[in-house]
Amino acid sequence: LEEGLIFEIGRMEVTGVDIAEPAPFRDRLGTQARTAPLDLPGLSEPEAMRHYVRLSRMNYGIDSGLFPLGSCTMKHNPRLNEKMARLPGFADIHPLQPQSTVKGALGLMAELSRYLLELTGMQAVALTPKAGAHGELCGMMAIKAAHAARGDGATRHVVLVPESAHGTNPATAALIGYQVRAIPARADGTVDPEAVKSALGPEVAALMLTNPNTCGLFERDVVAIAEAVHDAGAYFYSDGANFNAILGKVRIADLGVDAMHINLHKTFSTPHGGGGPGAGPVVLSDALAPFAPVPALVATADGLVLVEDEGADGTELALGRMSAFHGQMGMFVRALAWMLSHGADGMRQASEDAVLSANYIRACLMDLMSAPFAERPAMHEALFDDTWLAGTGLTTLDVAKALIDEGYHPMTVYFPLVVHGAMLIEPTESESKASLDLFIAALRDLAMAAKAGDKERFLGAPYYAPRRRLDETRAARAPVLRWTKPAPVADAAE
Amino acid sequence: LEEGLIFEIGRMEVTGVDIAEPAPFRDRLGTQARTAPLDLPGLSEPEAMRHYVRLSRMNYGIDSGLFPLGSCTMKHNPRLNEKMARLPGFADIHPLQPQSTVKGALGLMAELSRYLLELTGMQAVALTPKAGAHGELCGMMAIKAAHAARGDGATRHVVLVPESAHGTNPATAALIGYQVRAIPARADGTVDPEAVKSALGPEVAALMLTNPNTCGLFERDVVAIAEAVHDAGAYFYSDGANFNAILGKVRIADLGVDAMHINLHKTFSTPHGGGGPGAGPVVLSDALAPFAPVPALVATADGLVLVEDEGADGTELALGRMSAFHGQMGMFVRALAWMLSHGADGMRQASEDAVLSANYIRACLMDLMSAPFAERPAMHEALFDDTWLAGTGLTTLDVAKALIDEGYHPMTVYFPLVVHGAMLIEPTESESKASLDLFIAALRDLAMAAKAGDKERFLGAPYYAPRRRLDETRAARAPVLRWTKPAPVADAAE
Amino acid sequence: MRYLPLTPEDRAEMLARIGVACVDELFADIPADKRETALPHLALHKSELEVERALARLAGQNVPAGSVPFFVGAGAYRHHVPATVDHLIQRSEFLTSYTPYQPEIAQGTLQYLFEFQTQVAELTTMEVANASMYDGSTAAGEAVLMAHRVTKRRKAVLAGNLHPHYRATIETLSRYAADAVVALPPAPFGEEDLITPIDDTVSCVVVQSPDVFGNLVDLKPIAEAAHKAGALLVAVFTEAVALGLIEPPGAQGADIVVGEGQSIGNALNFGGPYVGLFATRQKFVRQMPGRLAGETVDAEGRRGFVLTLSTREQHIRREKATSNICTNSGLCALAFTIHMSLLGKTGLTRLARGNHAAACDLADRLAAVKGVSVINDSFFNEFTLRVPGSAADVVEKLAARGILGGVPYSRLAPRSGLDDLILVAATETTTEDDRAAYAAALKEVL
Amino acid sequence: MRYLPLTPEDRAEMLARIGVACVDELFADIPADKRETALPHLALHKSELEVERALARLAGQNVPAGSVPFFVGAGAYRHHVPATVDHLIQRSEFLTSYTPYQPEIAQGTLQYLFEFQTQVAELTTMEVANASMYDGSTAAGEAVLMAHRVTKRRKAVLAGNLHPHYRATIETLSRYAADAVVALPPAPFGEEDLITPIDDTVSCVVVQSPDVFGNLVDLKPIAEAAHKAGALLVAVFTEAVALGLIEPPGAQGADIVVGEGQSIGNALNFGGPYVGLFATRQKFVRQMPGRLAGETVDAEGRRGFVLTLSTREQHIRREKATSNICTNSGLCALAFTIHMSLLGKTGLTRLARGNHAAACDLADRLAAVKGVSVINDSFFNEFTLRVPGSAADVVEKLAARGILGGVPYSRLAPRSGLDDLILVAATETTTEDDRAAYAAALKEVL
Repeated sequence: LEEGLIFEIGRMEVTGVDIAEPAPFRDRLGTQARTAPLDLPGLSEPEAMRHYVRLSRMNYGIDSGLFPLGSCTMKHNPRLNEKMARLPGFADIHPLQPQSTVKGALGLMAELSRYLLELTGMQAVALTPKAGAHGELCGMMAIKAAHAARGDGATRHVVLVPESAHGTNPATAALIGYQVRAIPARADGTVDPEAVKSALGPEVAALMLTNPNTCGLFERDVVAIAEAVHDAGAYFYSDGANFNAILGKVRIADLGVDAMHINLHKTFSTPHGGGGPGAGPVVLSDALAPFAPVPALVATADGLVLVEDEGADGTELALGRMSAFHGQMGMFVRALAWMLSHGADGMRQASEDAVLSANYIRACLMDLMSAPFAERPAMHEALFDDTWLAGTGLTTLDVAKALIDEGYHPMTVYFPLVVHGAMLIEPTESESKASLDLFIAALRDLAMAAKAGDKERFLGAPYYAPRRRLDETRAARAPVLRWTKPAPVADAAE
Repeated sequence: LEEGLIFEIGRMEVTGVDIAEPAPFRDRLGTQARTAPLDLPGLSEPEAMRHYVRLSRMNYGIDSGLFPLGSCTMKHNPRLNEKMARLPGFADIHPLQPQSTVKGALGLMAELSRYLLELTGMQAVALTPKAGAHGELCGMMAIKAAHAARGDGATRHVVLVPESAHGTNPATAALIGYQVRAIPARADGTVDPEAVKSALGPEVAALMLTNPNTCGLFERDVVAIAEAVHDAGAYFYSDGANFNAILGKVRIADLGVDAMHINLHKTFSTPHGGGGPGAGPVVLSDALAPFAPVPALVATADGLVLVEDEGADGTELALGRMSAFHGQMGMFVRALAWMLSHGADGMRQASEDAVLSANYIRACLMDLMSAPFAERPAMHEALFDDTWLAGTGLTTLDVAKALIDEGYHPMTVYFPLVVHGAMLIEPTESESKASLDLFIAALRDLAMAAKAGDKERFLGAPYYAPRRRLDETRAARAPVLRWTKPAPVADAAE
Repeated sequence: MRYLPLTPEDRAEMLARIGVACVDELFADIPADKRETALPHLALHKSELEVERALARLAGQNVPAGSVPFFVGAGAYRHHVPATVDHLIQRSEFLTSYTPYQPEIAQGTLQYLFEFQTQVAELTTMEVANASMYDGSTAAGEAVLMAHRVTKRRKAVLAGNLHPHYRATIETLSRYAADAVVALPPAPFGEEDLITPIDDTVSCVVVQSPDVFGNLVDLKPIAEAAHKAGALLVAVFTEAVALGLIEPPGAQGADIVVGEGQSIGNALNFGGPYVGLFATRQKFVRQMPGRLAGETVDAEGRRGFVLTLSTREQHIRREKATSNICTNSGLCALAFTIHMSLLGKTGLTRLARGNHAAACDLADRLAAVKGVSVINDSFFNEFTLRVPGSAADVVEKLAARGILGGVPYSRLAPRSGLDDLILVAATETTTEDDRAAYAAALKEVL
Repeated sequence: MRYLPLTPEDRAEMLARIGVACVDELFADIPADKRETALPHLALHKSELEVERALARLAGQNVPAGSVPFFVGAGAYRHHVPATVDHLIQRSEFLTSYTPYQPEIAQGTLQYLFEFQTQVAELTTMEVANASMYDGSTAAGEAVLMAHRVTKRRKAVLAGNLHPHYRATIETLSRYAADAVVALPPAPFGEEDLITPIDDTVSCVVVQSPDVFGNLVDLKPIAEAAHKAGALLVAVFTEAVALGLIEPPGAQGADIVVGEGQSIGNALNFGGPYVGLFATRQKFVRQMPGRLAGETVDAEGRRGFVLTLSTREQHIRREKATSNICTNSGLCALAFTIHMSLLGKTGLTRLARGNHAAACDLADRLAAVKGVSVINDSFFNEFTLRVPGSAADVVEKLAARGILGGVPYSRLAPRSGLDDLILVAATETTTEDDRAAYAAALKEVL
């Protein structure tokens, strides 16, 4: 299973696209005609087809098998959604066509917004953010804008973030100048309202909290926490990464949330695509709604209008613009197709099945593997630590790599940071019981092998993948980030 | 790489399709409501996706690598053609809609016909045959009808077929009651006009000849053969399986052909699809044109009309109907897309490249492997026999299976029957020189290993495929042609 | 040319290696006076965009079924096919693979064919099925030939209510094979007597249910009569979805069951490609035409699948083969089996019930139009409408109003004298609005 | 529900294994008074057919670019994308895979990202590129932040002819990060003075070429001035195809190059998803945002690829990361790299020339309309038309005539006072007929 790079197999004079040379004409390039070399080899169409098909076969996807990646929610990607996103009425329209020619697109955005607001109970939604972290940025900007409008923007420079948070939370806060103050977890894996209270003060702008949290638990004191945050004059930002557990089970507005981003590519199954694209709409409370960015969708007597100008009526407080154009339309179509397909009943059922499956996995493995915080029901993820590996000489990473040889993608490892050697398993609602049982059997077999001292099975793993373990240190020490033409080989006679 | 059968992983109560139950209504099934059991398990959509993706990964296709299957012409399948065939204006029209609502479909059939007639120089084309063998049947029926119309149908009951012919040729002739008389090949691998002449007689209805023939050679005496056939009052049927070698290089009408089927799935790249669907339009000479089957496309003053009725004006001599409806429209679209894309220049170039590549392979291998008939240029296939394996204890089949381990689909083996242990290699025009060179290197390496006595590499091959060699005898001795519920396992206590 | 990887330099190097000066030397065996140097009436190569434009222009001159109220059946049916099906059949490893003669690297194809065979056998309640034929009509032709082989007789009796295209296909094949055919006249209005023509010279009687007019036929008495005379019952269907709701031929004594599989998993495609289903009893398996996938084990004892009983086939048996079929309908069979796996018993039953409900509703609405009657006592998703005057005219007038209202029987059988009958189908893809629009338009055009 | 494999029986067994009586016990940590029991305003689940109908109805209310003469650009461009591209990105193993954190089973993704990085670096003539950003505008924002990190200064100068959306995106980000921005006024009619604002407090100057009006900008003098002051040149482009024909920013001294990659391999999609390109000099690589694929070897010494330098990233570095970006544009980058591989130098150059030819032809035709002028001295495939009166009105009137004629600059910058300018793009997808129709319609509406 070896496949050369396109720079090795392609050739400068080959192209896989037939384009006629235009008739001679006077160019308008002025002084700017390209003189720099352009070393881009081409592939004929058959060569390109084979190259990418072969590359794809070195990958693992949801369609290959269970993808138990905690906190990342890799669920079934319906092909109906791909088909819908490709309708010319969605895929072949330009963001700057006259709005009179895109009424259906605006209608779709409005319907998506309605679904998101119904599911969260919130007041407004900003559709433009392009991924979860971009949504966090949008939400935190809204909070900063709200403080500024209120006049305490200068003094509130701290954001509280639990230790178990995703890395994007502190990174986002820091990006817009906030100082991050960590909140420790209590023994049961959730946030202690008292810890929040003691961390709050007039310098605190917001709390960022993931709920269900990254230990897979619902923050059962979330209402008290939200009250404390609000009492201290701060806002409550919720990280929506784990929204999949609670669709139709609780409305986050009822928990006191002021802003939450929603990863359409997690909860609503727009495909991860090897790292994106995602989409991160942000729902906002009454308090933050006026600060939503432009463009904003507004219902008028003449129908839906997309207000693109920050200076327009009704957008005086807008936080600004997150990016060019109006957001990830392709993802909106897919997400809405998913929601229409599931309906109110199916979405609740999906969350229930996701939670049920995670608890089932935990119940079936906790005699062999150590599950912290197991006194509480898990939500849609089952968390294990590496206590059970004590004395085996093996690490969480070894278990993950050995799981590859069993035909699975590894679970999320070493996250959350609050437990040692974390293994976070999220089966999602997309697995049959038979599939879960096979996965459980594979992990039980590995656990028994680990305890029986079969170190070789782990330390050399994976044995049956397109590659064995890769040397990451070498990659980082002297980074090779692009192909370069090999130096000519010296003549043998020299 | 194991995947259960749907009957093992599916369940009766599961379905991957949401269909609402209709409101109660009075049924009109009379006495015919189903009472028989219906043991068809269902799969949810995620399960189905995974099942078929996993199955697909046990297959080899053109997109996986070079597919050197002589006589089968496995070339690149452009995805443009798939896209075009799925336009609702082609895929979502019914064969029995009013003809006024399918003018574009008739236009497409007319344009396809025009291309086929230009490429062959023939007078008429019957589009309905559904595959090559079905086209042969159509062509031979036309010949039989012509003889009947001429009054010598009763006496002419023999069809001449060279020994090197495809199995479909004698099978087709026999299907409609002809007796098959074999013509031996001469030493150079082609048919001797003298042999044809001596086999001809008043009882002979037709000669069926593949040209270029299955040894990969152009029948250089074809004109003399055709004359002899015609002189004897018989017709000349040409098997178009190898048409790919001569597109734009010679018009078969100029060679005296009366009928030839064209495998759209070989020459014009409609995908083989694991065994079909194909399409086998038949071009006919002046002499046979009146006997073409219905439906027939006719240009009238009011535009194109599809004459579906054998009794209609102008179809009095029609041979009848080959099948329901009008032929393989999906394949017509793909084939025309291929022809438009290549154009006159590209089609000629494609044939030249196919022939060039086959000769290149032969030139690069004939020092190690034995190539019969190599005094003549090959057409688009390079033929080898097993002389070079003498003394190695290995067979052609062993070489084929060892080639799997090199990452290739085997070549066609043991066909044509006229050389011993035949290996027929057809690279097509879709391979780059680099790809050809790698393939040649792999075969050279195998040839040297065979001669060096490394029998194990061959006899156990394939080692690196989803399955090792399969027991075909067992399959045929007590055929298991469907899944059946396993008998309940006897209780362990018994 | 985007599809041709060789460059002029490559070609020059290859010619040099072969030892010829130019490519035309490789075509030296073509008689010099016959060689062609150009294709003057064909255009030069086109870009993708140009090809798309040319073909889209043609496609745009057709009226797609999905764009109008649509009620055309008569052997091809419009159903909703899940997006998953079309996605999966386009997987490179399915789409671009060959007939699975090399089983070690074709287990994907072989396993789905084995699954397909099982599904077809189960759906028809027969013992075995093959790995597909071209379509229903050619499968019917093959069934008659097979019955001749089994019974060693050469005369087939065809029901009058067999789809006229199927009848013509069988007749054509039989005529050239010099076999006898007794084709009964169509009998839309009452039960047909299929018993009387059966005698001990008859190899088989070919009956369709639902028949071309949509009637459901009780096959049991016909099977009994056939068997008594040593003949076989060949049962035909053109709408596979019907078998989710009606008694399957296998439960009524059929010996060979053939049908069109298009309506599960496959688009209308203006008539092709489709997929022929072919099932029979275990004891006849060596007389079957077409490919068969069978279970076996590999050198390591693992379950695997191969093409088997190939001594029936033309590439082994040549003129002694059971059929000349080679390329068949692999990819369409894949679409069928994927759709069927998604449906399962539960989905298929619901789908069939939804179809039947839609057809019953439509029949009621149309029968309420003055001057019009539904001639059927029973039907599944298609029935026959009797209209005053010319059915062909009515259908054309409906089309002019944007409604594709069915098939005039006279189009299928021009000289039958049955010029006032329209075959009308309603599937789950019709809406209540569509059906109401049909009734309203029908009232207008009469 | 077709997407949910568990049956009621499965659920009961699983609950029993867990040891709870009903699924709601698993939600016990949700405060009882906050639990929701239904979603009363949302419909129940729908079949595929119903979902298709609902979405097709919405899609049908839009005017697709392909259905009319189409000349809209201003940051997103309509090109013909080969069918191969969309087929390949839908391969399950690409579409449904995750960020390649497990390199042993993600070599497909990692290798194409490495190839993508190389292509972007080559196209821009820079040394290194990352594995994609969300889009061009957010990449521009990240570029400014990176320039601040590199220079340890916090003030950016933005050219007046930067796309107003890009400017707004940078301004928003800078405002919340408390960084200074000097945004110059738009200068459509003459050369802009970008030298004077540069002093030793400036971290970078951000210049777009072709600029928002379509003008090609000589970056060399600006780069020189910036470097002299210790600042960086951030070069922006919104039309990647232009780089096939115009001098790349890397050859003119740019330190960071960011651009929109949509126009290669990706559809218009009403604005997203797109793919941001980001390239810089090797020496700045540790200050780059986003993912990087790097070459290494595996335990058996075989070449392989991994994500590397991840200590720049949020999941490792948290609040000290170079950016908060996580999910980016993997699949859009794949579409870009496949299309680019098909094009190669030869195809890209021809494509770019075809675009330029179409735009030159259109400019000539429109400039011939009375009262209209083309303001550009130079351009690639987009130029600016000056019309009498309101550009917005003209564009609306053209739309009413079925021609999507471009973007009024006033829509992008409502208070700029530049209300008579239309940005007009012509790509290879326009035909001569389209361009003639535009000129004719323009004459009519003025």
